Amino acid sequence: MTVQTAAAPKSGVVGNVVQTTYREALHDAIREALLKDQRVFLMGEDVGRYGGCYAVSRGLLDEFGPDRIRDTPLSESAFVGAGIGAALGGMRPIVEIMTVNFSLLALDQIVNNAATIRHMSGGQFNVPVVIRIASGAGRQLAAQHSHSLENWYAHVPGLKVVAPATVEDARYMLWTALEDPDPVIIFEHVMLYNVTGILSADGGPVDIGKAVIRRPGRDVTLIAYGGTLGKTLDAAETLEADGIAAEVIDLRSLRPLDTGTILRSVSRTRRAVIVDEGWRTGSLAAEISAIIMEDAFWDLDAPVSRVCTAEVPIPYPRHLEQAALPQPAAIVAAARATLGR
Amino acid sequence: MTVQTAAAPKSGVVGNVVQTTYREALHDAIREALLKDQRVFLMGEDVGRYGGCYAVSRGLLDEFGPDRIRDTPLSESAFVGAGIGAALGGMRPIVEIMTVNFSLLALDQIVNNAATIRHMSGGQFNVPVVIRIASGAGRQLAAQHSHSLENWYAHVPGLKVVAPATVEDARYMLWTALEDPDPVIIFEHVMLYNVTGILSADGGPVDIGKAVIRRPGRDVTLIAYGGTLGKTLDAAETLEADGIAAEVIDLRSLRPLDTGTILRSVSRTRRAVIVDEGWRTGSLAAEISAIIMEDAFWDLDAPVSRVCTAEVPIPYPRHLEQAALPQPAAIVAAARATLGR
Amino acid sequence: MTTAAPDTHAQKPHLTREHLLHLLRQMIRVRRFEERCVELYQQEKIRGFLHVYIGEEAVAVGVLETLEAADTVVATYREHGHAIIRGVPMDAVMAEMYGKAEGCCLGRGGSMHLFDAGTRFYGGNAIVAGGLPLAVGLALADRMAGRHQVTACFFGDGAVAEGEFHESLNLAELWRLPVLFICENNLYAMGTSLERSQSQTDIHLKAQSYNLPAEVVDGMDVVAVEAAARRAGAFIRSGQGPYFLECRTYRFRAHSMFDPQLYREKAEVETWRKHDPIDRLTSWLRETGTLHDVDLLAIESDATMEVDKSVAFAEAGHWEPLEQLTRHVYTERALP
Amino acid sequence: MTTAAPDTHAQKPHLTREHLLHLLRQMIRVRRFEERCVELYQQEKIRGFLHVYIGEEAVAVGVLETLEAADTVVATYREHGHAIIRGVPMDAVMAEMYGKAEGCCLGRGGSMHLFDAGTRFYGGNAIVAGGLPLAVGLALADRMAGRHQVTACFFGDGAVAEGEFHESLNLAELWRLPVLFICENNLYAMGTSLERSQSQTDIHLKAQSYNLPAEVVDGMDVVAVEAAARRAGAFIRSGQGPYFLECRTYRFRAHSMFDPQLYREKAEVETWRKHDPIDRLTSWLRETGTLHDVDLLAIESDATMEVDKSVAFAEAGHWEPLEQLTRHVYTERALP
Ligand SMILES: Cc1ncc(C[n+]2csc(CCOP(=O)(O)OP(=O)(O)O)c2C)c(N)n1
Ligand SMILES: Cc1ncc(C[n+]2csc(CCOP(=O)(O)OP(=O)(O)O)c2C)c(N)n1
Ligand SMILES: [Mg+2]
Ligand SMILES: [Mg+2]
Repeated sequence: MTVQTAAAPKSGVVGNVVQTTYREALHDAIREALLKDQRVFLMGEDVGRYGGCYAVSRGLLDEFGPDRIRDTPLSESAFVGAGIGAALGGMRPIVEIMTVNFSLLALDQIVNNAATIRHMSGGQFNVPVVIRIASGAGRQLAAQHSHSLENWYAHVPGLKVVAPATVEDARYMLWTALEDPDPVIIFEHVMLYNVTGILSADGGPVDIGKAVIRRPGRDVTLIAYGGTLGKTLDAAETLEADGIAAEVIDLRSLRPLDTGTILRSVSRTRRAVIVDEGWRTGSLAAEISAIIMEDAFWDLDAPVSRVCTAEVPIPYPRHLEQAALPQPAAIVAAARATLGR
Repeated sequence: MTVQTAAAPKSGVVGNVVQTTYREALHDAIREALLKDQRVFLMGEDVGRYGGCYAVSRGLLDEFGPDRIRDTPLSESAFVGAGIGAALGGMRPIVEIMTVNFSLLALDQIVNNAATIRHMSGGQFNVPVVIRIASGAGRQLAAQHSHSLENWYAHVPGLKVVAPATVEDARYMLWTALEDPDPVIIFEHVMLYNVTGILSADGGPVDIGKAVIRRPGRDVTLIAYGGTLGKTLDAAETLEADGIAAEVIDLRSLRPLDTGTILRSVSRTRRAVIVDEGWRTGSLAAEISAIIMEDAFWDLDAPVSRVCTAEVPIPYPRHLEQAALPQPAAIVAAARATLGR
Repeated sequence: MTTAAPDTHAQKPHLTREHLLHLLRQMIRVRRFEERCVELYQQEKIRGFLHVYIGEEAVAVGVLETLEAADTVVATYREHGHAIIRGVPMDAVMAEMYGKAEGCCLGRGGSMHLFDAGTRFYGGNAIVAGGLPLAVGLALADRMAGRHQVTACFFGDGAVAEGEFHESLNLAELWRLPVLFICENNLYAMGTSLERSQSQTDIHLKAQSYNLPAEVVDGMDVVAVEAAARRAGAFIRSGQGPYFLECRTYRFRAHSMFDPQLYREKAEVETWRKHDPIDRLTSWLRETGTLHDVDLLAIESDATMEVDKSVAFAEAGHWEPLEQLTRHVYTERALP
Repeated sequence: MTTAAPDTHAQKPHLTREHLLHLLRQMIRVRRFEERCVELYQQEKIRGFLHVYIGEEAVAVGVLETLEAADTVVATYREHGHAIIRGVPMDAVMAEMYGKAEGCCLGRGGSMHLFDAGTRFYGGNAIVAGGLPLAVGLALADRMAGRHQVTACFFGDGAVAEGEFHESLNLAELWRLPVLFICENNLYAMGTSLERSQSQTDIHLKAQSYNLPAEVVDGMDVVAVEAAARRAGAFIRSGQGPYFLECRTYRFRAHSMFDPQLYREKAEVETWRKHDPIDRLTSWLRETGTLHDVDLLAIESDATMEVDKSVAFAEAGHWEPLEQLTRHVYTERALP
C-alpha cells in the first residue's frame, strides 16, 4: 500500500520531491529539530544504541551524542514525567513511548500533570512536550501490543493529539508540534513505518489542527486517520469502480477535531462512514458520529456508520487479527449501505 | 437531592423497606459479601484502620480482621495487580481505588492483564476481581481528583463496568459483580455517598447488565447514569411542570450497554438527550449517540444531544466547578430544544 | 552510607541571633496561617481538601532557607508552608485558598495546587509521588542547560511505596541529576502507618539502595534540617548528583479535614507535641537568652497581622467570571 | 544479606547421574525447540515478536526443577523454555507459536502469551514487569487459603527499573508472601545495558533493600541455580516470606528477530558463549565420566524427535474459524 499524499495545508512548499518512507520521514524530522533547536532532545527506551524499537532514530546517537539521544531505563512513568518536567524547565523534549500499551504506565503523568499544569497554575506554566507513541495492530503482536487508544488521549482537555497518516505529515508535523506551547501527542501507526510516499524535499511546518480531504468525492464521506487512511483510500477506489465517488477525509488532528471540514463535507455528500482502528464501543468514531448527529442531522440522507475494530483483545493468528481490524471490504460495504446499494 | 429508586430488575424482592444512605448501602453490601463467601476480601488504601477514604468500610476491620480488610501501601499498580492475581488464584477480591485519577497508575494491570488474560489464555483462566472506584466532581477537589473516566473503562473488551446510581443498586450490585467470572469495575460517584434512599431490606442480587427506566415518559428520552441520574430526574420534574413528559433511563451498566432499552425508548419518544459527567469529546454520551444514529436514525424527530462536562480540568472554585458540570437547567434546555421549544 | 560532604563554609548554617529569629518567624508565619485556614474551613470559606502542615514546619523552613532564587521547588498537596516560605506572597496564597481570582493560580488550583512562576514553585501536586518525575525533569533541564541549580522535591513517607518514587530515584542517580529529595516522614500516610506500608521502615536506607547519599535528620529541629540541607545542597551543586534527606517529623493534626483519626492514639500525638519545632526553638532561644518576650510578641503580632491582611485580601477578592471557564486549558497565542 | 536457609535434605540437589542427565536433557530440549523456532520464523511459520532464551536455559531448568505440581509460575515474553520445562506439552507450545487452534491458548496468545491451566502456568506477559503484581496476588491467594505453595516469578534485569518491580517487592515482603522472585539478569534490556539502566547494578543488593533475602547465582550453572532455588524454596515454604534470586546469565541471540544488535560487541557474545550452560554441563559430565557419547546422542535424538513431532503437530493443526473471533473475551456461562 502506498498512501498518496495530497496537499496538506502548509506554508512554503516549493521545489523538488523525493520518495521516502514514513520511517525515514520521522527520522529526518527528528534530525532537523535537533539541528534547529538546541533545546530539543529525544528520550525513550532504546532510542539510542539500539536505534529505536522501529529503527526511527538509527544513527542519531552518533550524530548528537547520548545527552540529546537519551536512552532511558524501563520506567515509563519517570521518563515521561521527566519529559514533562524538562519541558517546564525550558527544554523541548521529544519523548518516545515504544507502544501505546506501555503508555498506560505513564498515563498518570500525562493526564494528571501534562494536561492539567497549565490550568491548575492559572496559566503560569505551560508544558511544551512532544510525546511520540507507536500504536495499532497488524504485526501479529497480540493482545498486549496492538491497542489503538488514540480516543483516550483525544478525550483529555489540555492535550493535543495528532496522527500523521502520510510521509508528508510524518516529516512535517513534528516541528509544528515542537513549536506548540502545549503538550502534543503524536500517534504513529506501526503498519506505516515501511510505507513509501512522495515528499516535497523542502516543505515547511504544517498546520497540525486541520483535517484534509485526501480524495474529493460527492456521494459519501469516508473519515479516517493514521493507520486506516490507506485502507480507506483503497476502499474509495473500489467504490469508484462501481460509480460511487467517495470523499476521503484524513482527520490528522484528533484533538482538537476539525469539525468544520467534517461537517462541510458531510453536508455536501449527505452520508458518512467513519473508519477507526479503535474498538467500536467508545471509539473516536463515536465522537465524530455524535458531532455529525448534532450539527448535520438535517443534512443526512442515511445514518452515519462506523467501521471499527471488533471488541476483542487482538488475537495472534493473522486470520483472526485481520478479521478483527477494519478492512477495505467492510468500508466499501458500509459506504454502499449508506447509499442503499 | 434524594434519588428515587424505581424498581431495578432483580429477583426475590419482598417485605419491608428501610431508609439508608448510599454509603451505608455499599457498606452493607461489602459486609454481606464477606459473611457469605470466605473467598471475598477487601483491599485498598486506608480501607481498614482509617475506615475508608469515604468511610464506606468503617467498622469492617474490627469485624473481619486485617487479613480480609487489607490496608495497602500507596502502590496502585501492585495492589490492583495483586487483586487480579488473587482472583486468578481462586479468591474473590474487592479492590478499592480511592479516586479514579489514581486508577491511572493501575491501568496497565487492568487493561493489559485483567481484560486480556481470559482471551490470551484461550479461555483457560478467568479473572473474577471486582474493582470499586470513586469518581466524579462536585466536592471542589480540583483538577487531579475530579475526573469521570467511566468511558475509558467502558471502551475495553474484557471488562464489565457498572455505575450504581441508587441506594438499591449500591446495595445489591456488588454481589452480582462478585458472582461474575470476569472483572467488574464499579464506579461510585463521590456526590452520592451521602444521598439517602429507600431500600428493600431483603433484596436479592440484581441483574447488572440491564438499564432501567427510572421515570416513564413519552416526549423525550433522557439517558443518564451514576452521578447524573439525580440531576436528570430533577430536570424531568421541571419539564413535567411545562407539560413535557420526559422518560429517564438509568444505564446502570456501562459495558455492556443495554442498547435494547435505549433504542426501544428512543423509538417511542423519537428524541433523546444524554447526560454524562465525562468531558464532552469522546464521552460515553458520544457512544450512545452513535448507537442511536446507527439503529434508530429513521425514528428520530430531532438530533440527539449531549449534556456533558465542559472541556476543562475541573477548577477549584465552586462557581466554576458547577459551571463546568452538567446541570438540570442545561438538561432542561437540551430537552426542550429537541422539541423545538 | 551517610556521605559527609566537604565541610565548606557554605554548608554551615549561620547561627546568628538574627538568623535564628528568622527561622522562628518563618515557622510561626506558617503555623498561624494554617491555624487560620482551619478556622476558615470550618466557616466554609475554604473548601475541597485541606491538608495542614502543623507540626512539620521545621522541614520546609530548614530546607527552603538554603535555596537560591534560581532553584526550583516541587511539593505536595500539603504545601501551604512551602509556598509561603519560598516567598509566594501570603495574600496570593490565601486568595487561592478561597478560590479567588487574586489567588496565585487565579483560584483555579486551590489548597492542593499552589503554583508560582516568580519563585519557581512548580506545585502543589495531589497525586502522591506525582511530583518526583517532574522534579527529575526540571533538574534534567538545568543539567542540559548547564545551570548549577538545585531542584528541591518534597514528598511524604507514603510516596515511598509508589512506583514513581523508585523510577525517579533511579533515574536521578543514574543521570546524576541535581535533585534534592526530601522525604517528610511523618510516620503516616493518611491512616496507614509506616510499618504497615514499608517492608523497610528506614527510608534513608531504602534511598541508599539507589546508590545516592542519604541521611536521616530530626525533622523537628529546624537548625538540624538546615544544616543537613546545606550539606546536601553543596554536594548537589558540586555536580555530584542527587541527595536524599529523610526528615523525621509528625503531623499534629488530622490528615485532612475529613479525618476522624481512628488509626492513632491521642497519647502518641501528645508525645510528639512535646517536640513541637516552634516550642523547641523558642525554648532553646530563651534558655540561651537569645529570645526575649518582646521579640516573640513582635513575631507573633507580625504573623497575626500578615495573616489578617491575607484574609482581608482574599475576602476582598473577586470570583473569576463564568465566561472564562474554559481559559487556561491551552496557551492563548497572540496572532502572528 | 545472603541469608543461608537451614541446610536440610530437601534443599540439596540430588546429584545422581540420572538427575544430572535429566537437567542436561531439559536444557537441550529447550535449545533445540528454540533453534527450530528461529528457522520457522525465517520461514514465516511463526510471526509477531519472537524472543528466544538461547544461552539462558540453566535458569528456567534449575528453578523449575524444584517446583511442585501445586506451585505456580509467572513468566515473561521470553518464556518458551519455562513453559516446556514446566510440563506444557511441546506440541501444544509449538502449535501456539503457529497460532493454531491446537495451541495451548488456541493460538490466541502466540509466542509471548503461553498459558496453561494444567501446569499452573500463568503466562507469558509482554509487559515488562507486568507479571510481578500478578505473582504477588497469586501468592496472596495461596496464603489466604492456607496453601503452602510457591509462586515462581521470572523477569529480566530491565524489569528492575519499573515501578511495578518496586511496588511488588515491597508488598510481597510486607505481607510475607510466598513468592520466589527470579531475576534473569542477562545484562541487557533490548539494547540497554544494565549500567545504563540501573544506578545500582548489583540487583540482589537492590532486592535486599526491601529486607528480603536475596542472593546472586551463576545462571550459566544449572546445578548452582537448582541448589539456590532449593534453598529459596525451603525458606518460602517454611512461611518466612519471599526470596529473591539474581541469576547472572546472557542471551546468545538477538533480543528478538528484529534486533540488529548494534549495542554490543561480537567479542562479548563470544566470550559468554564459552559459558554455554549446555556445553558446561556436558563437559563436566564427560570429565567425570558421567556422560558418554551414546548418552548425548540419545538425548539429542530424543530432543530432535520431540521437536520434529511438535512441528508436525503444529503443521497439521487447524485455524480457529473466523466465526469464533470474539470468543473468550467474556466467560460463556451455561444457562442456569
Ligand atoms: C496516587 C495517589 N494515591 C492515593 C492518594 C490519596 N492520598 C492523598 S494523601 C495520602 C497519604 C499520603 O501520605 P504521605 O505521602 O506520607 O504524605 P502526608 O500526607 O503524610 O504528608 C493519600 C493516600 C493520592 N492523592 N494519590
Ligand atoms: C512496559 C514495557 N516497556 C517496554 C517494553 C518493550 N520491551 C520488550 S522486552 C524489553 C526489554 C526487557 O529487558 P529485560 O527485562 O532485561 O528482559 P530480557 O528481554 O533481557 O529477557 C523491552 C524494552 C515492554 N514490553 N513493556
Ligand atoms: Mg506521611
Ligand atoms: Mg535482560
